[in-house]
Amino acid sequence: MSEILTYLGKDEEYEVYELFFGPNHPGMSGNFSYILTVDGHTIKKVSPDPGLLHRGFEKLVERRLWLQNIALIPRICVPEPDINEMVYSTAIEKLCHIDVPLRASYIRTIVLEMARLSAFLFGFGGIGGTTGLYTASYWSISDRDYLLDLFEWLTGARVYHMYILPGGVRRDLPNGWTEKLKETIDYLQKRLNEYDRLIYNNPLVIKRLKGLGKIEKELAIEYGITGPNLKATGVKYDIRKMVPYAAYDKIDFDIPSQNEGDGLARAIQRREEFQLSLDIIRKALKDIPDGPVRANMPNPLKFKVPKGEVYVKIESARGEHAYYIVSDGGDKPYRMAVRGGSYTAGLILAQKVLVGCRIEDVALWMATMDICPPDFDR
Amino acid sequence: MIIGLLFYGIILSFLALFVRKKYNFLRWIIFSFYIFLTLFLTITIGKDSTYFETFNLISILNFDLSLNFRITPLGWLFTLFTTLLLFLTSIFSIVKNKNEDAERLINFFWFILIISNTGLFLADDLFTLFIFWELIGISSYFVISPGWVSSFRAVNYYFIFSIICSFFMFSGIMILYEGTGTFSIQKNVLYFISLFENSPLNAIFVAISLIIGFFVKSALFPFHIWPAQAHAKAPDDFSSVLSGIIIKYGLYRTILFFIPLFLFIKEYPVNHIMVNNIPLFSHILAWSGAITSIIATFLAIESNDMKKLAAYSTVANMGYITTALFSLSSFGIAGAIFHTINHAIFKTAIFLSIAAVKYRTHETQMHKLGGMAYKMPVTFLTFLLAIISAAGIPPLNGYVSKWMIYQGLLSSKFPFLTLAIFLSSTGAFMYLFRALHSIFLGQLPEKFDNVKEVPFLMQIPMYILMFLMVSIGIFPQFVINLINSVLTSYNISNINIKNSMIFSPLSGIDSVKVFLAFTGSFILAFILYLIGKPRKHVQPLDTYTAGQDPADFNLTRELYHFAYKFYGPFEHMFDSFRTDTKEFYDSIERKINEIGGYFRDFQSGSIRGTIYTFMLSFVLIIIYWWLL
Amino acid sequence: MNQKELIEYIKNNFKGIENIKSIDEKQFSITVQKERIINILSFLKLSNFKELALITAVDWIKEEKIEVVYILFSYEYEQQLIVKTYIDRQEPSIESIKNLWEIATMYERDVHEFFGIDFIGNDDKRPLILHNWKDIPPLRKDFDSLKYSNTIFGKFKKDKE
Amino acid sequence: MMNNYIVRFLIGSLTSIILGLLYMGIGRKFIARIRRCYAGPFYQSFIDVIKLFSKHSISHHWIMDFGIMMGFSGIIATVIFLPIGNFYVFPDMKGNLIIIMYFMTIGYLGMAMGVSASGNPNSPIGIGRALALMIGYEIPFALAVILLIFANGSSLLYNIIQTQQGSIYNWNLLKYPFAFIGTIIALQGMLGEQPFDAMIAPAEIASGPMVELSGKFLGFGFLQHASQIFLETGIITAMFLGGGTIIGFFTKQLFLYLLTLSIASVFPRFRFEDGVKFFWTIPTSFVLFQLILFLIKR
Amino acid sequence: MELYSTKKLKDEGFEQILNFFRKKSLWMLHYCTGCGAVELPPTMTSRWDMERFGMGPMATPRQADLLLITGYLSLKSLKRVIYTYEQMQNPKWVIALGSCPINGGIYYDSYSVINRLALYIPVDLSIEGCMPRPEAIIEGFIKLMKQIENGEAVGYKKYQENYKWYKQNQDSVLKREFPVLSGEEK
Repeated sequence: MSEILTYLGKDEEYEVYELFFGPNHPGMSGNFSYILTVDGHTIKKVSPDPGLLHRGFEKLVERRLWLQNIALIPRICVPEPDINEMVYSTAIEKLCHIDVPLRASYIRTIVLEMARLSAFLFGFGGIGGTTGLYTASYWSISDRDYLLDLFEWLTGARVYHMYILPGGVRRDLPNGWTEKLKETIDYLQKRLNEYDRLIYNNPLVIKRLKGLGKIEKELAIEYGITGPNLKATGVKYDIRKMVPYAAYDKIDFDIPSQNEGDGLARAIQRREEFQLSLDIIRKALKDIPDGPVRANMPNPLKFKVPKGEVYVKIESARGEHAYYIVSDGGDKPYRMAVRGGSYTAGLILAQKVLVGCRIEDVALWMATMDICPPDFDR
Repeated sequence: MIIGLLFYGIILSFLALFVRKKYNFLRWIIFSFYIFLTLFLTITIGKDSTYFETFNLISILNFDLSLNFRITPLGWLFTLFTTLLLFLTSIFSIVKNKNEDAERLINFFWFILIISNTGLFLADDLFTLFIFWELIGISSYFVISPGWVSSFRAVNYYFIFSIICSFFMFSGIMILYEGTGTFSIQKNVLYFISLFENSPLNAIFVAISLIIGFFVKSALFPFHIWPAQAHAKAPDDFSSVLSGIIIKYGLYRTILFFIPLFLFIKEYPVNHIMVNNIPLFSHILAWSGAITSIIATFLAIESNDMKKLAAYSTVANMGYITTALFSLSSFGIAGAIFHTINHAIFKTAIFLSIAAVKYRTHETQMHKLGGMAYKMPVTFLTFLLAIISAAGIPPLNGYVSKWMIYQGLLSSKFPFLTLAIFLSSTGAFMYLFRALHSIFLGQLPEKFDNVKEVPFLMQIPMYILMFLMVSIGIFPQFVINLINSVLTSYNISNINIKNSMIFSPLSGIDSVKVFLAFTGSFILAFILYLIGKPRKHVQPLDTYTAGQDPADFNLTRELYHFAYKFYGPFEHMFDSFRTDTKEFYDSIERKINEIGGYFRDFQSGSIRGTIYTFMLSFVLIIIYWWLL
Repeated sequence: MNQKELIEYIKNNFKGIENIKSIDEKQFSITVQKERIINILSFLKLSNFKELALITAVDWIKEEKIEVVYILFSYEYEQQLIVKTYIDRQEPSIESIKNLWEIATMYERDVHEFFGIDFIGNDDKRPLILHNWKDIPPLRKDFDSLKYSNTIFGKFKKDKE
Repeated sequence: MMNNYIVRFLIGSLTSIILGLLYMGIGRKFIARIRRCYAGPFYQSFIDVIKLFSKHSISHHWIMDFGIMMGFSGIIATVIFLPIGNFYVFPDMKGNLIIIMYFMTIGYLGMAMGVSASGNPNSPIGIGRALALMIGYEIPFALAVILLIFANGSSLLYNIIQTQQGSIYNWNLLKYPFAFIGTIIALQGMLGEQPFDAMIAPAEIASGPMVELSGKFLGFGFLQHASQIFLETGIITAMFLGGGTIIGFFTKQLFLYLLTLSIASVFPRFRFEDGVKFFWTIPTSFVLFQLILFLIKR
Repeated sequence: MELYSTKKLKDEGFEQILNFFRKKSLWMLHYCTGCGAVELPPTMTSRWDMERFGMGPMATPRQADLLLITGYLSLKSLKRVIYTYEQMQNPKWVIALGSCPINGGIYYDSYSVINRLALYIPVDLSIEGCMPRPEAIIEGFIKLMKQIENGEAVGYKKYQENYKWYKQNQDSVLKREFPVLSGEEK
């Protein structure tokens, strides 16, 4: 239907021209492409060309053991890899009915929120980079490194952590790590004021973002938009609150939401969620109990998952990140389907919302929607 | 000699009527020859001669009706450049119209127009002026509308405006005649000046009736719409005449009447309202020029039809000229006259190159063109030099006159007029570049792969125009000396010029040095170019497509050319203003159609109907005169 | 409505459900006949299952069946619903639901590419992700990824430098 | 006589290029400090230019070569009319402001023509934006120029500088502060820095006009930008900061450039029509206010 | 099949002097081909500050000297990468980040990811690791700079020299006309 919506008449063909937006375009986040049919400065038609990051995860996981896959799946989503481990582990735990120790749940919560923070910081940088406010991206990306350092300390890797395993987490928190995390959280809290001054209170940023790619509540639900983008339209829905996982049901927090559904609302929503993540980490650090960090698990090589299927979703920085996992009782997953947070936004909603926008809005729209191509390329 | 020339011309034009359609080009060769003869004679007579000629038409009692011709510096200057440009256009037309199935009658009218041109500028009395003025009006009417319907509506605009113009002009002349009893321009101008002292009400009526013709002919606000309609629909080679020459007639007449008047008032400002040391009326006129230039600039930025764009550009230039002229400083007046000449040259160049493109592609919508420069380099160069000149960029001719206009405006302290000219001048750069890009650069559509450069005979005028633009830009002294003699004849202080160095009250420029600075820089650039590693030529579609292979997406060159709505969002800034203006003009158009409707009832044939309308109005004017 | 009531409600109001099963307290699955798929989905959409989260498929090679899975979600009941149907593996085809959810166009195109399922009514069968694919759809169970990779990318084992 | 001019010409053009590149390098270091990093050495821009000229390049048509050379020579030819400290290439035309304003456009025209001939739609989009912004910043700038010409009775920068000599209180900056503010904002647009960098906006149109420039053509673009920095800061230095001798002049230019960069580093970019609107409202009213004040006082 | 030429292709003479400037001003193409790109922003921005070495991201291949293959390359990307590489101007260099362009890495058995990049375009330097840390990336850059200074980074010359060989390899994966597994072998 979107094809019909953006159908171009024969007589218009002289008036339009095509513009390739990506893959090697500075405004494109990741390896992805929109082919824009433009009339003057206004976009008439958007055709996405995904698949440039396709690795065939859904096939590859079928060839590996249940636990081997832990090494593979973080690579599905690069800016925020922990969510994959979490979804996968949760799915296995649900299928096998494994109970995760409470301390492990809390650690998972902290790690996930840290990953969210780093994804949001990337998002700040995205708004900076696409609007020409490069200072913001320089700052936010270097601030993100404080979090990556903590990850490195905790897991041994900066980006792909492979830390959350079925049954718990790989290791306990090292000595002194918690204090350092608290310091970092306080530092980020302090920096948030600077970001407010630089980005969210900047009249020009507001001017650019206001009314950008406005999405109505109904349209968002119809198109399967989730996460901060949905909350920015006024639907107060958060998986962490409504279908809790990890230790979110034990932590008390409120979901922020906006009403406008435009670029500004989405940006502010992300800023609010940044604050929320800081708060959640603080609370989690306060409440974290002692105890084991991993349930007893069988030998990974002989580990089998009972027959069944489950759809597990968690709240990522881009929305609902979910796996549909089917097990035939064997030692390998029988089928795993990935539903990335920005699948619908990047591939389908873009065709509708970007029509009528301007060329300069595409990159900014992608930044405010936080579109991550690996999500839908898999 | 002038009368002989005119007679000879009339004979030739009748002869040309009998040339068979197959030998269409022969007709144009005759024209070119005739114009060349005029040019030759103009040059031989020389600007300083006190040449006078008279030809008695009728003489009843003591009422002499004769055609009088006199060479004045201004008239001579105008004759010179208009004839030169007509000559170039006619050479261009030889090939262009070879296969045109234009009516013989139209060629006849065109010829009449060419003859009248000389007559108009050399006329010594108001009667002669009016006769040739009307001849030009009627003949250009027939040339613009060579019988097909599409151009008919456009031409109606032009013609209705012409009628209004003639009506007022005639009544003005008659009032003056009543006072002086003679048609002599000099005497009438003096009378006109004294009329301002004696009976200001009458004088203002005369002034308005004379100036309205100027407003209409020179397309000043609020009459700035007709050129876009008429130019866009006129034959391509005639557009250049319309834009380069015909639009200047009003200006010529205005200089004739109003400059002496305003200079007089400026000198003896007793009993007159003065603003900034110039008469209020002059100030208003200067402002109307500024407003015209701004509005026309924005209209040009919006237009997508290349002929319309160039036509609006003409209007904008008329705006500058008016503003400069009525700033009444010597630099202003000299700049205005100089810019008139320059504008005629570069606008002819622009229209000829547009005509060349249209000759090969039959397309005037700019977004459907593109990449013509790769196929038509000479046309492209002409257009490029013309737009450099039009945008007033050194070192071509446009900048000298624009610089003089600025000196004039700034030295007589008109901040906002200067600003208006700055604004429209930058705007000129915007729309001219847009035309350059959309027509000549960017991607060449596949359907124009077989387009060739125009025939050599058509290139000749382009070469000459290029030469003129460059040489006037480097050595403006030759033209400025001619203008100085015009200034002398109006008792205005001359432009201080020493070789190529022009001194103004504010500063001075040496155009040779400006040219040398540019040449030197270009040589520097060229040396750097040679130092750098060699460049490789690549195919047009081998461009940055963000990594995508264009072949995968069936990308055609046509689909990779950005030309439509070039300044879209910028144009949208003026949306509310535009709708208001459009409504205003639509209502005027409805009114005109309504009035036209009455006359259509009066006579069924529409072209003839308008002519009868004209005659009727003529009678009405005479009655009006008697009543007065 | 909690899950139990919801299951009851669906059972009572829609005939032809083969199997309905709770997975956990927020999630349950329905299996229907292939022919009934549009009916059940439109019924569910009207019963507030407004979000179509995913369309995917599972290749049950032993049973010679392909399972098409529609994952829905309701913001009202906060329930995830997995709607399943089985189609023939040799000539897999099913009615398209692009008129129910516009986004299904892209999901169906995706599933068509990876499983070779023909969605009747969805004419957009242009390749979306894969480049110049000539083999059997890659997510079929009988497609051997390693062999494929070795054949095409591992041809030049020897280092030529 | 002729030799004399050639030497003067070379001094003028090379100074502008070298100093422009130097300012660029210093500017990059400066902006890096705002972004909490170091950036390369101050002579980085020189290395970049030499490297660019040592690279192979492509061209779609000879018009592209010609246009880009014309663009570069346009800017150099403009610099020739600028006072460099108290040095004038043409002693009889000491910085004619109107010539400078018009000569600048040939640089833009050449560049615009060259990149349009490359046939990439991104380039004309960028050029279109640049030209639209140009009509925006020309208004406040032209008003400031008109104001200064009225105040000095001359359109020569030389005379404008002369009246500012003596003490700092004679500077037009203090005499006409509002005009200075408006002009500084216009300078932001003239240099194409944020918030008015819509013409190159990499994230939107992949660096716009520069999209097809490679090797030496990009080198020309670099040199053109360098001279443009020198030229435009130079004009404003002469107009408002009292010109000065060589060292003073260059310091003031650098100060202006760094001021521009520090504004640029905390603002995102306007859409170009918003930029035009902004230029026509805020800076224009600043300068207009000053002009009216001046006219009333007179 | 055309043989791979191993002619000596070192830069000499005047080029050596120019290489000094080239190495100090490496402009990389802003193209994130894979997941390794996530470590590039830290490398570029304040913490590791790549600009110290005169490096910076560039918008289009025409302007860039350095093509970074940041990790695995899917077939679809490979086509774009080759197109981009051919649009870049000499001298140009390619750095492959991560293990995947060397032998497929973790995606060795994927039907979509190529295993060995050096078969399709000449790689001047590979930085191993999954993914390489910013320090490793910078180390790699410095190594490339040394190679350039010594005139050894001549991948682009190899490409010209062995264009047919490369083209054949590229075509064998990109332009196949038969199914790979059941189809006829070429």
